[in-house]
Amino acid sequence: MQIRYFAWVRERVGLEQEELDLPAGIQTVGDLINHLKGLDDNHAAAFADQEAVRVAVDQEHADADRPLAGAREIAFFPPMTGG
Amino acid sequence: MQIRYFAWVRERVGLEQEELDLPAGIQTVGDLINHLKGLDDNHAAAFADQEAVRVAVDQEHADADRPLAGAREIAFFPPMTGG
Amino acid sequence: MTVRPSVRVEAKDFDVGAETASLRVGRTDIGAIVTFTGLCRDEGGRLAALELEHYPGMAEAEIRRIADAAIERWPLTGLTVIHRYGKIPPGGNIVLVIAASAHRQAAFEAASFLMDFLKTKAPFWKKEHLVSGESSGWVAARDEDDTAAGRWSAI
Amino acid sequence: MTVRPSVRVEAKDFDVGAETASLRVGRTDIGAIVTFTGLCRDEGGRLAALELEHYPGMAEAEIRRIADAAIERWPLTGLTVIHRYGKIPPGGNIVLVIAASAHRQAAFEAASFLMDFLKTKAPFWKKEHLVSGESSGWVAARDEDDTAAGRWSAI
Repeated sequence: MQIRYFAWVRERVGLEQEELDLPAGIQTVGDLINHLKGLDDNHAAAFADQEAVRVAVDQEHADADRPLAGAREIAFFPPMTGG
Repeated sequence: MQIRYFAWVRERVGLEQEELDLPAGIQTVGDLINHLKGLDDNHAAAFADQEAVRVAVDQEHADADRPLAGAREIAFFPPMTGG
Repeated sequence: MTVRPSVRVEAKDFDVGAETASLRVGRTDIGAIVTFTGLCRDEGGRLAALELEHYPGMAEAEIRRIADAAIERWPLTGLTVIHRYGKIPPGGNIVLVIAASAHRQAAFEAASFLMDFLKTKAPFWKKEHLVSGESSGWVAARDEDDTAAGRWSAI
Repeated sequence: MTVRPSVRVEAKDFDVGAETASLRVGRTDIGAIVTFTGLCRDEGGRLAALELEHYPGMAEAEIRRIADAAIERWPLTGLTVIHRYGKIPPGGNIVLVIAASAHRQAAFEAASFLMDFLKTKAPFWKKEHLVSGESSGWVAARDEDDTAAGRWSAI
Protein backbone atom coordinates (compact mmCIF):
# COMPACT_ATOMS: atom_id res chain seq x y z
CA MET A 1 0.00 0.00 0.00
CA GLN A 2 1.26 3.46 -0.91
CA ILE A 3 1.53 5.84 2.05
CA ARG A 4 2.07 9.58 1.47
CA TYR A 5 2.94 12.35 3.92
CA PHE A 6 2.59 16.13 3.61
CA ALA A 7 3.74 19.30 5.42
CA TRP A 8 4.95 18.73 9.00
CA VAL A 9 3.80 15.11 8.98
CA ARG A 10 6.16 14.58 6.04
CA GLU A 11 8.97 16.42 7.84
CA ARG A 12 8.58 14.33 11.00
CA VAL A 13 8.38 10.99 9.19
CA GLY A 14 11.31 12.08 7.01
CA LEU A 15 9.71 10.61 3.89
CA GLU A 16 7.40 11.91 1.14
CA GLN A 17 6.03 8.44 0.58
CA GLU A 18 6.67 4.80 1.23
CA GLU A 19 5.32 1.48 -0.04
CA LEU A 20 4.33 -0.79 2.84
CA ASP A 21 3.18 -4.39 2.97
CA LEU A 22 0.68 -4.39 5.79
CA PRO A 23 0.46 -7.31 8.21
CA ALA A 24 -2.87 -9.11 8.48
CA GLY A 25 -5.39 -7.62 10.88
CA ILE A 26 -5.03 -4.03 9.69
CA GLN A 27 -8.57 -3.26 8.61
CA THR A 28 -9.04 0.48 9.08
CA VAL A 29 -7.21 3.80 8.90
CA GLY A 30 -7.01 3.70 12.71
CA ASP A 31 -5.33 0.28 12.62
CA LEU A 32 -2.84 1.63 10.06
CA ILE A 33 -1.97 4.62 12.24
CA ASN A 34 -1.26 2.30 15.20
CA HIS A 35 0.94 0.17 12.97
CA LEU A 36 2.87 3.19 11.63
CA LYS A 37 3.46 4.56 15.16
CA GLY A 38 5.29 1.33 15.99
CA LEU A 39 7.66 1.44 13.01
CA ASP A 40 10.26 3.86 14.43
CA ASP A 41 10.73 7.11 16.38
CA ASN A 42 10.07 9.31 13.32
CA HIS A 43 6.70 7.74 12.64
CA ALA A 44 5.89 7.85 16.35
CA ALA A 45 6.69 11.58 16.43
CA ALA A 46 4.54 12.27 13.35
CA PHE A 47 1.50 10.65 14.96
CA ALA A 48 2.19 11.72 18.57
CA ASP A 49 -0.59 14.31 18.36
CA GLN A 50 -2.94 12.04 16.48
CA GLU A 51 -5.89 14.46 16.68
CA ALA A 52 -3.90 16.93 14.58
CA VAL A 53 -3.37 14.49 11.69
CA ARG A 54 -5.86 14.32 8.82
CA VAL A 55 -6.26 11.37 6.47
CA ALA A 56 -7.20 10.86 2.84
CA VAL A 57 -7.94 7.46 1.32
CA ASP A 58 -7.47 7.40 -2.45
CA GLN A 59 -7.44 11.22 -2.45
CA GLU A 60 -10.68 11.68 -0.52
CA HIS A 61 -10.95 12.87 3.08
CA ALA A 62 -11.57 9.97 5.47
CA ASP A 63 -11.95 9.18 9.17
CA ALA A 64 -10.04 6.74 11.39
CA ASP A 65 -12.76 4.12 11.10
CA ARG A 66 -12.60 4.06 7.30
CA PRO A 67 -11.91 0.49 6.06
CA LEU A 68 -8.75 0.06 3.98
CA ALA A 69 -10.10 -2.75 1.79
CA GLY A 70 -9.46 -1.90 -1.86
CA ALA A 71 -7.56 1.32 -1.09
CA ARG A 72 -4.36 2.02 -3.06
CA GLU A 73 -3.08 5.27 -1.54
CA ILE A 74 -3.35 6.59 2.02
CA ALA A 75 -2.17 10.13 2.82
CA PHE A 76 -1.52 11.77 6.20
CA PHE A 77 -1.24 15.54 6.67
CA PRO A 78 -1.99 18.43 9.07
CA PRO A 79 -5.22 20.47 8.89
CA MET A 80 -5.28 22.33 5.57
CA THR A 81 -4.18 25.96 5.37
CA GLY A 82 -4.68 26.81 1.70
CA GLY A 83 -6.90 29.47 0.20
CA MET B 1 -36.09 77.27 -5.25
CA GLN B 2 -34.61 74.85 -7.78
CA ILE B 3 -36.77 71.75 -8.41
CA ARG B 4 -35.31 68.79 -10.32
CA TYR B 5 -37.02 65.67 -11.71
CA PHE B 6 -35.56 62.33 -12.76
CA ALA B 7 -36.65 59.21 -14.65
CA TRP B 8 -40.43 58.77 -15.00
CA VAL B 9 -41.16 61.69 -12.66
CA ARG B 10 -39.21 63.87 -15.13
CA GLU B 11 -41.10 62.37 -18.09
CA ARG B 12 -44.50 62.99 -16.49
CA VAL B 13 -43.73 66.55 -15.41
CA GLY B 14 -42.18 67.19 -18.85
CA LEU B 15 -39.28 69.13 -17.35
CA GLU B 16 -35.78 68.31 -16.11
CA GLN B 17 -35.85 71.21 -13.71
CA GLU B 18 -37.66 74.42 -12.91
CA GLU B 19 -37.06 77.46 -10.69
CA LEU B 20 -40.07 78.18 -8.50
CA ASP B 21 -40.90 81.01 -6.14
CA LEU B 22 -42.86 79.32 -3.40
CA PRO B 23 -45.84 80.99 -1.77
CA ALA B 24 -45.72 81.56 1.96
CA GLY B 25 -46.88 78.66 4.12
CA ILE B 26 -44.87 76.00 2.35
CA GLN B 27 -42.71 74.71 5.15
CA THR B 28 -41.96 71.06 4.36
CA VAL B 29 -41.34 68.71 1.47
CA GLY B 30 -44.93 67.49 1.92
CA ASP B 31 -46.25 71.05 1.55
CA LEU B 32 -44.18 71.45 -1.61
CA ILE B 33 -45.58 68.26 -3.14
CA ASN B 34 -49.14 69.46 -2.49
CA HIS B 35 -48.28 72.78 -4.12
CA LEU B 36 -46.70 71.09 -7.18
CA LYS B 37 -49.72 68.81 -7.64
CA GLY B 38 -51.89 71.88 -8.06
CA LEU B 39 -49.74 73.50 -10.77
CA ASP B 40 -51.06 71.57 -13.79
CA ASP B 41 -52.07 68.12 -15.05
CA ASN B 42 -48.47 67.05 -15.71
CA HIS B 43 -47.37 67.75 -12.16
CA ALA B 44 -50.54 66.13 -10.85
CA ALA B 45 -49.78 62.99 -12.89
CA ALA B 46 -46.19 62.87 -11.65
CA PHE B 47 -47.31 62.89 -8.02
CA ALA B 48 -50.51 60.86 -8.46
CA ASP B 49 -48.85 57.83 -6.83
CA GLN B 50 -47.14 59.87 -4.18
CA GLU B 51 -45.85 56.82 -2.28
CA ALA B 52 -43.76 55.93 -5.33
CA VAL B 53 -41.92 59.26 -5.42
CA ARG B 54 -38.65 59.72 -3.52
CA VAL B 55 -37.20 63.09 -2.47
CA ALA B 56 -33.76 64.56 -2.01
CA VAL B 57 -33.10 67.92 -0.35
CA ASP B 58 -29.75 69.43 -1.37
CA GLN B 59 -28.70 66.04 -2.74
CA GLU B 60 -29.50 64.05 0.38
CA HIS B 61 -32.40 61.63 0.79
CA ALA B 62 -35.27 63.19 2.75
CA ASP B 63 -38.81 62.47 3.98
CA ALA B 64 -42.05 64.40 3.41
CA ASP B 65 -41.81 66.09 6.81
CA ARG B 66 -38.36 67.51 6.09
CA PRO B 67 -38.40 71.34 6.52
CA LEU B 68 -37.45 73.34 3.43
CA ALA B 69 -35.85 76.23 5.34
CA GLY B 70 -32.42 76.95 3.86
CA ALA B 71 -32.73 74.37 1.09
CA ARG B 72 -31.56 75.31 -2.42
CA GLU B 73 -32.38 72.23 -4.50
CA ILE B 74 -35.21 69.72 -4.17
CA ALA B 75 -35.29 66.62 -6.39
CA PHE B 76 -38.09 64.14 -7.04
CA PHE B 77 -37.54 60.70 -8.55
CA PRO B 78 -38.74 57.07 -8.48
CA PRO B 79 -37.16 54.42 -6.27
CA MET B 80 -33.57 53.91 -7.39
CA THR B 81 -32.65 51.04 -9.71
CA GLY B 82 -28.90 51.43 -10.13
CA GLY B 83 -26.14 49.01 -9.25
CA MET C 1 -4.32 54.42 8.33
CA THR C 2 -7.59 55.82 7.07
CA VAL C 3 -8.50 54.50 3.65
CA ARG C 4 -9.84 56.98 1.15
CA PRO C 5 -12.34 55.36 -1.18
CA SER C 6 -11.95 55.99 -4.89
CA VAL C 7 -15.41 56.90 -6.25
CA ARG C 8 -16.21 57.62 -9.89
CA VAL C 9 -19.48 58.17 -11.78
CA GLU C 10 -18.83 58.26 -15.48
CA ALA C 11 -20.11 57.23 -18.91
CA LYS C 12 -16.93 55.54 -20.04
CA ASP C 13 -16.19 51.86 -19.53
CA PHE C 14 -13.91 50.53 -16.80
CA ASP C 15 -11.32 47.76 -16.73
CA VAL C 16 -11.55 45.45 -13.71
CA GLY C 17 -7.96 44.25 -14.09
CA ALA C 18 -6.52 47.76 -14.32
CA GLU C 19 -8.60 49.06 -11.39
CA THR C 20 -7.57 46.10 -9.23
CA ALA C 21 -3.91 46.53 -10.19
CA SER C 22 -3.96 50.22 -9.27
CA LEU C 23 -5.51 49.44 -5.86
CA ARG C 24 -2.91 46.80 -4.93
CA VAL C 25 0.26 48.18 -6.52
CA GLY C 26 3.18 48.24 -4.06
CA ARG C 27 1.03 46.90 -1.21
CA THR C 28 2.02 43.93 0.95
CA ASP C 29 -0.70 44.26 3.60
CA ILE C 30 -3.63 43.07 1.47
CA GLY C 31 -4.73 39.48 2.01
CA ALA C 32 -8.05 39.53 0.16
CA ILE C 33 -9.54 41.43 -2.75
CA VAL C 34 -13.20 41.01 -3.67
CA THR C 35 -14.50 42.58 -6.86
CA PHE C 36 -18.13 42.85 -7.90
CA THR C 37 -18.95 43.67 -11.50
CA GLY C 38 -22.58 44.34 -12.47
CA LEU C 39 -23.32 43.69 -16.14
CA CYS C 40 -26.20 44.40 -18.50
CA ARG C 41 -28.17 41.21 -19.28
CA ASP C 42 -30.15 40.83 -22.50
CA GLU C 43 -33.10 39.24 -20.62
CA GLY C 44 -33.33 36.24 -22.91
CA GLY C 45 -32.60 38.25 -26.06
CA ARG C 46 -35.37 40.77 -25.39
CA LEU C 47 -33.15 43.72 -24.44
CA ALA C 48 -31.14 45.90 -26.85
CA ALA C 49 -29.71 48.17 -24.15
CA LEU C 50 -30.16 49.64 -20.71
CA GLU C 51 -30.08 53.41 -20.41
CA LEU C 52 -28.90 54.63 -17.02
CA GLU C 53 -30.01 58.07 -15.90
CA HIS C 54 -28.37 59.55 -12.82
CA TYR C 55 -28.49 62.61 -10.60
CA PRO C 56 -25.09 64.27 -11.13
CA GLY C 57 -23.51 65.42 -7.91
CA MET C 58 -25.84 63.45 -5.65
CA ALA C 59 -24.77 60.16 -7.28
CA GLU C 60 -21.11 60.73 -6.34
CA ALA C 61 -22.04 62.11 -2.91
CA GLU C 62 -24.34 59.21 -2.07
CA ILE C 63 -21.83 56.56 -3.21
CA ARG C 64 -19.18 58.29 -1.13
CA ARG C 65 -21.49 58.19 1.91
CA ILE C 66 -22.01 54.44 1.43
CA ALA C 67 -18.27 53.88 0.89
CA ASP C 68 -17.42 55.86 4.04
CA ALA C 69 -19.92 53.79 6.03
CA ALA C 70 -18.23 50.59 4.78
CA ILE C 71 -14.78 51.91 5.71
CA GLU C 72 -16.02 52.72 9.18
CA ARG C 73 -17.53 49.26 9.59
CA TRP C 74 -14.80 46.99 8.19
CA PRO C 75 -10.99 47.16 8.39
CA LEU C 76 -10.46 47.80 4.68
CA THR C 77 -7.11 48.48 3.03
CA GLY C 78 -8.69 49.78 -0.18
CA LEU C 79 -12.07 50.53 -1.75
CA THR C 80 -12.98 51.49 -5.31
CA VAL C 81 -16.49 52.14 -6.63
CA ILE C 82 -17.28 53.03 -10.25
CA HIS C 83 -20.82 53.46 -11.54
CA ARG C 84 -21.49 54.13 -15.21
CA TYR C 85 -24.37 56.05 -16.76
CA GLY C 86 -25.69 56.32 -20.32
CA LYS C 87 -26.62 53.57 -22.75
CA ILE C 88 -25.08 50.18 -22.03
CA PRO C 89 -25.50 47.13 -24.32
CA PRO C 90 -25.99 43.53 -23.10
CA GLY C 91 -22.68 42.15 -21.83
CA GLY C 92 -21.48 45.67 -20.95
CA ASN C 93 -20.29 46.86 -17.56
CA ILE C 94 -22.58 48.88 -15.27
CA VAL C 95 -20.96 48.98 -11.87
CA LEU C 96 -17.71 47.94 -10.19
CA VAL C 97 -16.92 47.57 -6.50
CA ILE C 98 -13.47 46.51 -5.29
CA ALA C 99 -12.92 45.91 -1.58
CA ALA C 100 -9.50 44.99 -0.18
CA SER C 101 -8.68 43.89 3.35
CA ALA C 102 -6.20 41.81 5.34
CA HIS C 103 -8.88 39.10 5.69
CA ARG C 104 -11.48 37.69 3.34
CA GLN C 105 -14.60 38.12 5.45
CA ALA C 106 -14.25 41.91 5.63
CA ALA C 107 -13.66 42.16 1.88
CA PHE C 108 -16.68 39.97 1.04
CA GLU C 109 -19.00 41.74 3.46
CA ALA C 110 -17.94 45.26 2.48
CA ALA C 111 -18.43 44.55 -1.24
CA SER C 112 -21.84 42.99 -0.61
CA PHE C 113 -22.84 45.90 1.65
CA LEU C 114 -21.78 48.43 -1.00
CA MET C 115 -23.88 46.71 -3.65
CA ASP C 116 -26.98 46.43 -1.44
CA PHE C 117 -26.89 50.16 -0.72
CA LEU C 118 -25.90 51.21 -4.24
CA LYS C 119 -29.03 49.39 -5.43
CA THR C 120 -31.34 51.10 -2.98
CA LYS C 121 -29.72 54.49 -2.22
CA ALA C 122 -27.63 55.68 -5.17
CA PRO C 123 -29.68 57.90 -7.52
CA PHE C 124 -29.56 55.89 -10.75
CA TRP C 125 -32.52 54.71 -12.81
CA LYS C 126 -32.57 52.11 -15.56
CA LYS C 127 -34.69 52.35 -18.69
CA GLU C 128 -35.01 49.33 -20.96
CA HIS C 129 -34.62 49.58 -24.73
CA LEU C 130 -35.96 46.51 -26.50
CA VAL C 131 -34.63 44.83 -29.64
CA SER C 132 -38.07 45.51 -31.14
CA GLY C 133 -37.10 49.20 -31.13
CA GLU C 134 -39.58 50.12 -28.41
CA SER C 135 -38.82 51.14 -24.90
CA SER C 136 -40.48 48.96 -22.29
CA GLY C 137 -40.04 51.77 -19.80
CA TRP C 138 -38.33 52.10 -16.47
CA VAL C 139 -37.12 49.12 -14.50
CA ALA C 140 -39.14 48.78 -11.29
CA ALA C 141 -37.34 48.69 -7.97
CA ARG C 142 -37.22 45.19 -6.47
CA ASP C 143 -38.47 44.42 -2.98
CA GLU C 144 -35.61 41.91 -2.67
CA ASP C 145 -33.15 44.79 -2.91
CA ASP C 146 -34.77 46.56 0.02
CA THR C 147 -34.73 43.31 1.95
CA ALA C 148 -31.04 42.81 1.13
CA ALA C 149 -30.18 46.33 2.31
CA GLY C 150 -32.24 45.69 5.44
CA ARG C 151 -29.80 42.90 6.43
CA TRP C 152 -27.35 45.58 7.52
CA SER C 153 -28.17 48.03 10.29
CA ALA C 154 -29.07 51.48 8.97
CA ILE C 155 -26.32 53.69 7.57
CA MET D 1 -27.36 24.52 -19.13
CA THR D 2 -24.93 22.82 -16.78
CA VAL D 3 -21.93 24.98 -16.02
CA ARG D 4 -18.55 23.26 -16.04
CA PRO D 5 -16.20 24.83 -13.54
CA SER D 6 -12.71 25.68 -14.70
CA VAL D 7 -10.29 24.39 -12.04
CA ARG D 8 -6.51 24.78 -12.13
CA VAL D 9 -3.76 24.04 -9.61
CA GLU D 10 -0.47 25.45 -10.82
CA ALA D 11 2.74 27.21 -9.81
CA LYS D 12 2.46 30.03 -12.34
CA ASP D 13 0.77 33.34 -11.64
CA PHE D 14 -2.73 34.21 -12.86
CA ASP D 15 -4.27 37.39 -14.25
CA VAL D 16 -7.64 38.30 -12.75
CA GLY D 17 -8.59 40.51 -15.71
CA ALA D 18 -7.76 37.86 -18.32
CA GLU D 19 -9.56 35.10 -16.39
CA THR D 20 -12.65 37.27 -15.96
CA ALA D 21 -12.60 38.24 -19.63
CA SER D 22 -12.41 34.61 -20.74
CA LEU D 23 -15.35 33.68 -18.50
CA ARG D 24 -17.65 36.43 -19.83
CA VAL D 25 -16.65 36.63 -23.49
CA GLY D 26 -19.66 36.51 -25.81
CA ARG D 27 -22.09 36.13 -22.88
CA THR D 28 -25.17 38.31 -22.42
CA ASP D 29 -26.82 36.31 -19.62
CA ILE D 30 -24.40 37.31 -16.84
CA GLY D 31 -25.62 40.01 -14.48
CA ALA D 32 -23.03 39.70 -11.73
CA ILE D 33 -19.40 38.61 -11.48
CA VAL D 34 -17.71 38.28 -8.10
CA THR D 35 -13.98 37.63 -7.96
CA PHE D 36 -11.99 36.73 -4.89
CA THR D 37 -8.22 37.04 -4.95
CA GLY D 38 -6.19 35.76 -2.01
CA LEU D 39 -2.78 37.43 -1.66
CA CYS D 40 0.37 36.80 0.38
CA ARG D 41 0.72 39.39 3.18
CA ASP D 42 4.12 40.31 4.64
CA GLU D 43 2.71 40.23 8.21
CA GLY D 44 4.05 43.63 9.13
CA GLY D 45 7.31 43.15 7.25
CA ARG D 46 8.14 39.88 9.03
CA LEU D 47 7.49 37.55 6.09
CA ALA D 48 9.79 37.02 3.09
CA ALA D 49 7.56 34.44 1.38
CA LEU D 50 4.91 31.79 1.83
CA GLU D 51 5.67 28.35 0.47
CA LEU D 52 2.60 26.38 -0.50
CA GLU D 53 2.82 22.61 -0.50
CA HIS D 54 -0.05 20.67 -2.05
CA TYR D 55 -1.22 17.11 -2.68
CA PRO D 56 -1.14 16.79 -6.49
CA GLY D 57 -4.22 15.08 -7.84
CA MET D 58 -6.24 15.39 -4.66
CA ALA D 59 -5.94 19.19 -4.73
CA GLU D 60 -7.63 19.38 -8.15
CA ALA D 61 -10.16 16.68 -7.24
CA GLU D 62 -11.13 18.33 -3.96
CA ILE D 63 -11.48 21.80 -5.52
CA ARG D 64 -13.62 20.25 -8.25
CA ARG D 65 -15.85 18.63 -5.62
CA ILE D 66 -16.32 22.00 -3.88
CA ALA D 67 -16.97 23.74 -7.21
CA ASP D 68 -19.54 21.11 -8.21
CA ALA D 69 -21.29 21.56 -4.86
CA ALA D 70 -21.50 25.33 -5.50
CA ILE D 71 -22.91 24.80 -8.99
CA GLU D 72 -25.54 22.50 -7.57
CA ARG D 73 -26.49 25.02 -4.89
CA TRP D 74 -26.56 28.31 -6.85
CA PRO D 75 -27.71 29.16 -10.41
CA LEU D 76 -24.23 30.02 -11.69
CA THR D 77 -23.41 30.94 -15.28
CA GLY D 78 -19.67 30.49 -14.79
CA LEU D 79 -17.11 29.42 -12.19
CA THR D 80 -13.31 29.56 -12.24
CA VAL D 81 -10.99 28.45 -9.43
CA ILE D 82 -7.19 28.72 -9.59
CA HIS D 83 -4.95 27.78 -6.68
CA ARG D 84 -1.19 28.29 -6.87
CA TYR D 85 1.55 26.30 -5.13
CA GLY D 86 5.25 26.95 -4.59
CA LYS D 87 6.98 30.01 -3.14
CA ILE D 88 4.95 33.22 -3.24
CA PRO D 89 6.31 36.62 -2.14
CA PRO D 90 4.32 39.26 -0.24
CA GLY D 91 1.89 40.97 -2.61
CA GLY D 92 1.74 37.88 -4.82
CA ASN D 93 -1.39 35.94 -5.79
CA ILE D 94 -2.31 32.69 -4.02
CA VAL D 95 -5.87 31.86 -5.04
CA LEU D 96 -8.56 33.13 -7.41
CA VAL D 97 -12.28 32.37 -7.42
CA ILE D 98 -14.60 33.87 -10.04
CA ALA D 99 -18.35 33.25 -9.76
CA ALA D 100 -20.80 34.53 -12.37
CA SER D 101 -24.58 34.51 -12.17
CA ALA D 102 -27.64 36.36 -13.42
CA HIS D 103 -28.01 37.89 -9.94
CA ARG D 104 -25.56 39.25 -7.41
CA GLN D 105 -26.57 37.25 -4.34
CA ALA D 106 -25.78 33.91 -5.98
CA ALA D 107 -22.40 35.18 -7.20
CA PHE D 108 -21.42 36.57 -3.79
CA GLU D 109 -22.55 33.49 -1.87
CA ALA D 110 -20.94 30.99 -4.25
CA ALA D 111 -17.58 32.80 -4.14
CA SER D 112 -17.70 33.01 -0.34
CA PHE D 113 -18.69 29.33 -0.08
CA LEU D 114 -15.83 28.31 -2.38
CA MET D 115 -13.30 30.19 -0.25
CA ASP D 116 -14.60 28.78 3.06
CA PHE D 117 -14.24 25.21 1.78
CA LEU D 118 -10.96 25.80 -0.06
CA LYS D 119 -9.53 26.96 3.27
CA THR D 120 -10.71 23.91 5.19
CA LYS D 121 -10.88 21.08 2.63
CA ALA D 122 -8.40 21.65 -0.19
CA PRO D 123 -5.07 19.89 0.56
CA PHE D 124 -2.66 22.86 0.66
CA TRP D 125 -0.30 23.80 3.47
CA LYS D 126 1.51 27.10 3.99
CA LYS D 127 5.03 27.38 5.37
CA GLU D 128 6.35 30.79 6.39
CA HIS D 129 9.81 31.99 5.34
CA LEU D 130 10.93 34.98 7.39
CA VAL D 131 12.99 37.96 6.24
CA SER D 132 15.49 36.93 8.93
CA GLY D 133 16.26 33.90 6.74
CA GLU D 134 14.67 31.42 9.13
CA SER D 135 11.51 29.47 8.62
CA SER D 136 8.93 30.04 11.33
CA GLY D 137 7.31 26.78 10.35
CA TRP D 138 3.87 25.78 9.18
CA VAL D 139 0.90 28.11 9.42
CA ALA D 140 -1.63 26.71 11.91
CA ALA D 141 -5.21 26.14 10.80
CA ARG D 142 -7.58 28.77 12.16
CA ASP D 143 -10.71 27.89 14.11
CA GLU D 144 -12.46 30.82 12.41
CA ASP D 145 -12.07 29.02 9.09
CA ASP D 146 -13.86 25.94 10.42
CA THR D 147 -16.55 28.20 11.84
CA ALA D 148 -16.92 29.96 8.48
CA ALA D 149 -17.24 26.65 6.65
CA GLY D 150 -19.77 25.56 9.26
CA ARG D 151 -22.11 28.37 8.15
CA TRP D 152 -23.00 26.28 5.10
CA SER D 153 -24.65 22.87 5.44
CA ALA D 154 -22.21 20.01 4.84
CA ILE D 155 -21.05 19.26 1.32
